Amino acid sequence: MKKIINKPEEFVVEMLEGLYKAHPDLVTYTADDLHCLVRSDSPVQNKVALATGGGSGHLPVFLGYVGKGMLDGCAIGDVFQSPSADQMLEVTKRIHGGKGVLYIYGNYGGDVMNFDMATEMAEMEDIEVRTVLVKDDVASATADRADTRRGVAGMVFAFKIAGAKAELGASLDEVEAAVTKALNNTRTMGVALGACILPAVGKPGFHVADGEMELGMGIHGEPGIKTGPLATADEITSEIVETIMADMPLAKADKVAVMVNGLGATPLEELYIMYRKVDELLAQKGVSIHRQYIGEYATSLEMPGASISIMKLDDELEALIDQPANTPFFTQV
Amino acid sequence: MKKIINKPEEFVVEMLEGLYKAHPDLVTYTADDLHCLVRSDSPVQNKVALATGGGSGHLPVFLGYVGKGMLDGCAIGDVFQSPSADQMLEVTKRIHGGKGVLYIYGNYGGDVMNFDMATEMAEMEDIEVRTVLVKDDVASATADRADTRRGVAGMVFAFKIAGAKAELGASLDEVEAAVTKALNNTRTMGVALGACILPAVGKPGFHVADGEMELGMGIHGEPGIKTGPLATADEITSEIVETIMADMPLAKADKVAVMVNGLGATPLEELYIMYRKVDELLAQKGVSIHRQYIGEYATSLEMPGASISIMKLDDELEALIDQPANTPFFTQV
Amino acid sequence: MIRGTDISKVLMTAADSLIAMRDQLNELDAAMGDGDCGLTAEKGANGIKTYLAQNPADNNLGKWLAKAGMAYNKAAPSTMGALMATALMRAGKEVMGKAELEDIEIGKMLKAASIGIQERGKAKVGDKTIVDALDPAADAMLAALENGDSLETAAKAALLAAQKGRDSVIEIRSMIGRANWVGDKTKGKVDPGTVLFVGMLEHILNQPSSQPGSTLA
Amino acid sequence: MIRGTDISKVLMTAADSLIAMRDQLNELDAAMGDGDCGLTAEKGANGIKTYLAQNPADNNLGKWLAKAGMAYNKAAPSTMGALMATALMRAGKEVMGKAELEDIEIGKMLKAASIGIQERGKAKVGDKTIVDALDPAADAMLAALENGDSLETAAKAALLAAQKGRDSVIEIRSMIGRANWVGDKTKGKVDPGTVLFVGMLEHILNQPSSQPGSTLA
Ligand SMILES: Nc1ncnc2c1ncn2[C@@H]1O[C@H](COP(=O)(O)OP(=O)(O)O)[C@@H](O)[C@H]1O
Ligand SMILES: Nc1ncnc2c1ncn2[C@@H]1O[C@H](COP(=O)(O)OP(=O)(O)O)[C@@H](O)[C@H]1O
Ligand SMILES: [Mg+2]
Ligand SMILES: [Mg+2]
Ligand SMILES: [Mg+2]
Ligand SMILES: [Mg+2]
Repeated sequence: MKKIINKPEEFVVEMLEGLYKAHPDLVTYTADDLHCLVRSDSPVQNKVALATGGGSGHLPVFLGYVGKGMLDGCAIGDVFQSPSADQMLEVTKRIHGGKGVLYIYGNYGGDVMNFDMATEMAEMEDIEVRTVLVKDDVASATADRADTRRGVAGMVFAFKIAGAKAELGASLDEVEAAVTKALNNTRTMGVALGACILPAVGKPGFHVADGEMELGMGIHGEPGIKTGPLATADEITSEIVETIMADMPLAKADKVAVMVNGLGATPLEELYIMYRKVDELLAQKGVSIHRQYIGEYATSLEMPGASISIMKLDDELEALIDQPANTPFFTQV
Repeated sequence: MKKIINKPEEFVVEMLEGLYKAHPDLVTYTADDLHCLVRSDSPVQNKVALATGGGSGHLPVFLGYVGKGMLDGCAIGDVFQSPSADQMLEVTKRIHGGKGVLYIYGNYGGDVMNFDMATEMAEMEDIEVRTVLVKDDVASATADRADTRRGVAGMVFAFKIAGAKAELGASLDEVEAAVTKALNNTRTMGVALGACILPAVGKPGFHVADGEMELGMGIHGEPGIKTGPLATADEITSEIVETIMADMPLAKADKVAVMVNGLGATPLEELYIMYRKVDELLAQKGVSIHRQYIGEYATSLEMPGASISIMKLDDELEALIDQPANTPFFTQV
Repeated sequence: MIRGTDISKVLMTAADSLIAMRDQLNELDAAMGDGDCGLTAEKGANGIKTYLAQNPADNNLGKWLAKAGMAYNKAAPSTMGALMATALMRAGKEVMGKAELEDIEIGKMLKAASIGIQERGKAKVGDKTIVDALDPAADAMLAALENGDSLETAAKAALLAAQKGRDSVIEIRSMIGRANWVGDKTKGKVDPGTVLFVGMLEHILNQPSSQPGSTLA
Repeated sequence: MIRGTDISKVLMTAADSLIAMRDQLNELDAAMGDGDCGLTAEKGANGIKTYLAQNPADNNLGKWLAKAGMAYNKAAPSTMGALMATALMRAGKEVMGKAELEDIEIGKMLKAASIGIQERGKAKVGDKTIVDALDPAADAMLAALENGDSLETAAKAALLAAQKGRDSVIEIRSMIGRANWVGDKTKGKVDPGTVLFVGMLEHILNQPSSQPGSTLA
């Protein structure tokens, strides 16, 4: 196991201790529980509060996007495990600034059920809570079952859009509408070239044979749509972009935001090689890239692989994606 | 080979094509050679121009730090290979804004010789050139031979300090003095848990056995000071910090900047676990961390491992490290 | 009359059975999910055991059960943890304020738990989840108790229904949760949630463990 | 009198020998450096071959050689590329403006190349680099030519000196470059740069390849 850790069962807590020591000006925790992370200046009064949550092992997702212009709080689970409803409730109570709370998180059973429980409990405390589920992974279900798709890197677009909208003073309805539109316009697909190692397990929980790749594999190793010999960067990129565009047609003069996201072990150099091809493919269609994010935005520990997300922009989304943001892991000026 | 590439021999050129497509507002190239990267707005008149250069495979090092508040240009070599003197000269000519050019780069034979040749050629064109070599890796030579040490992640501190000083209008002498002081105050040491794969070779050029670690290994696989069974995060961090402090004593009330840098495959979570211990060790000594950088700042493709850099601050360095900067890979507000 | 100490004992036994099934559940989950079903079951079981040890059943069994559910969720918040918590909270709601229970109330609690799990997880019978074992078991138990059967007879009817339910979904495709993403490849595979529920019942009733598929023609 | 076509032929042969030694040099470099010495030698050799093919020697041998050096550096800019470029530029400087050369000038060129490499790389004799083969070779050649020996005799003296130089540093520790970081473990290992130079000379003179260490008592 090639890991720099102490006790596996302390992995998440020690990571969080390091995080709070590093960024005390930006984030803190509530309810005496390190897993309940909130903006240091929370509650921000008269702003719709935004919360997310999910398992650890995906940095900067989820907690890395808590900060000005993005989210207000995050409930943090064990590696690849949902946090508890209790923890979500504590975050919700602490960040509520009087204009309601919006939950934005990935469509995973455990997370959904816990957030639903938290919602019921928050409502008993007279906090209005809404939910927008991220379901951007086109590889996880066919279009007719799109509602069961997983949430992956596209959630960062959702955080960005919601954060900007809330920061501008919008109501809960308006923020919910903007992020819903953003997600309707967002598709992601990934490729894994290998597995990752859960600290508590010490060995990979799934396998991608050497020289093979798994197109569409999920960020916890959920099976993809195609296993086969490792293709070239151009072939992989083309297949991903085509799959996305078959699900969400793009037309001449459309504007998009693009994210080429590394899953953990894939060098930045390779992400730029992929981006080069994305740019070429979209240019061929007359689609222009208004803004691009290339780097590690949503990872799976040390998984080798990458994902590509495309968000179609209208005027509102374009203005929102351009707003500044400042979190421990995401700074846009 | 778990790599998302096309032809290995196109690796660097395609990476650069992606880069120029992604960041046209920030960077461009000169002399019709993609390997000669400069700020889009270069030459910046009446500012000391800062150049670096070195082999590819270390993103964001080197080229990622070209931008406002950091560097003006970078000559880019093949993977782990120096760029040519010619390319360095072209960058130098393009960025020179009338106040001289400072070369800041790592102490590797090929780079030094090529930069020296470039210096001779630049002087023939009446451009004043100075050089500051980065030699921050304490593990690469004992104190009595400190002059032969390698340059590793500490160079990012040098770029930051030099960039801020130049941006504030300092002279070539003043910038050279500031960055020289910064480097005298900077030490780095790393640990590798495995190798990386050169695209052209397709397999690791060196080995770290599974379950082993190599303390002090260089970013191209240069041997370290100790091979042994993989220790815990706390043990590794303690050994690195102690080695650094033996070479550069820190006293109560000293202020430092700290960088915990991932070499490629090590998850961000693990870097925070290390940072937690750095903070604890320095706090025990009464040393305070003024600013910290945790993430991937200087990598070796997909090498698993990390390095810790410490820069001792005085008032000038503290003010300079806090200045804003904005490059494709480094944004500080 | 059933007392809190009886229920506590049953819950202890149930928790022990989850811990005993850890590896089996992990293995089944690895084939069609993320391989952690046994791990989270064990965590939850330990959570509830700690709760039971520290909190003897009090005079309000409903509240005590709801709190047991929250303890399970805190210890193992993932899918099964949320479902178990909901089940215990809904079962508790059925008997809120009571210190002693009639047999029939056990049947009602089981059915309430099943409905709670279906509402929480949005899985219907036939989606290939724990619901496919739990819901027929609850119905069988309630019917038997309404029929005047003893608690033990009713429980055995419940077990038989649970085993049949588990086996009835082996050949179909999972429609929900992680297994849904595995898609058609789940056909012919046993759902870990159904095994968990059947195994728990078998252990509580001191019955031999049955093989998944054993009730099929 | 030596003409440009003669020099071009020698350089071609030298380049071919670098290509032939690729794997051997990589292997030696892997033991005490980064294992790319053969790769960069091959790249540089191909660069210079292309240059020679496209640029027949002209009447200014000095400038033509300097440009050959730049071609080598562009094709393989790392350590050895910078050293080779410097060597060719310094050798060229010796004969700037000339179209034909005397024998003695070959000796002077080799010594100028050696001094150039030492200035560029800041390595002295004894630091365990190519200098340890090149510098004694240059001295031996120059002495023989000054003594009136034929070019061939002088070149053979140079080769012997180069072989001895290569072998004399096997047991010592590398003091410069990547090998310096390997430290004491370089003791007993052969420096790839010395092998490169000796092998090149052997190939040019059509001599059998010698084993590193073969001149040692
Ligand atoms: N939405 C749901 N409703 C009811 N049961 C479900 C649901 N999703 C999954 N399950 C049950 O949970 C089991 C998996 O549990 P576990 O491995 O703990 O969850 P996770 O999917 O979070 O890893 C499945 O075998 C199935 O029986
Ligand atoms: N500073 C120097 N001066 C002279 N020769 C050197 C110097 N550094 C290295 N060398 C020679 O270069 C050889 C290594 O060449 P090469 O592998 O191409 O360089 P790199 O170190 O850039 O990988 C060494 O064997 C040594 O003979
Ligand atoms: Mg799970
Ligand atoms: Mg599971
Ligand atoms: Mg090299
Ligand atoms: Mg080498």
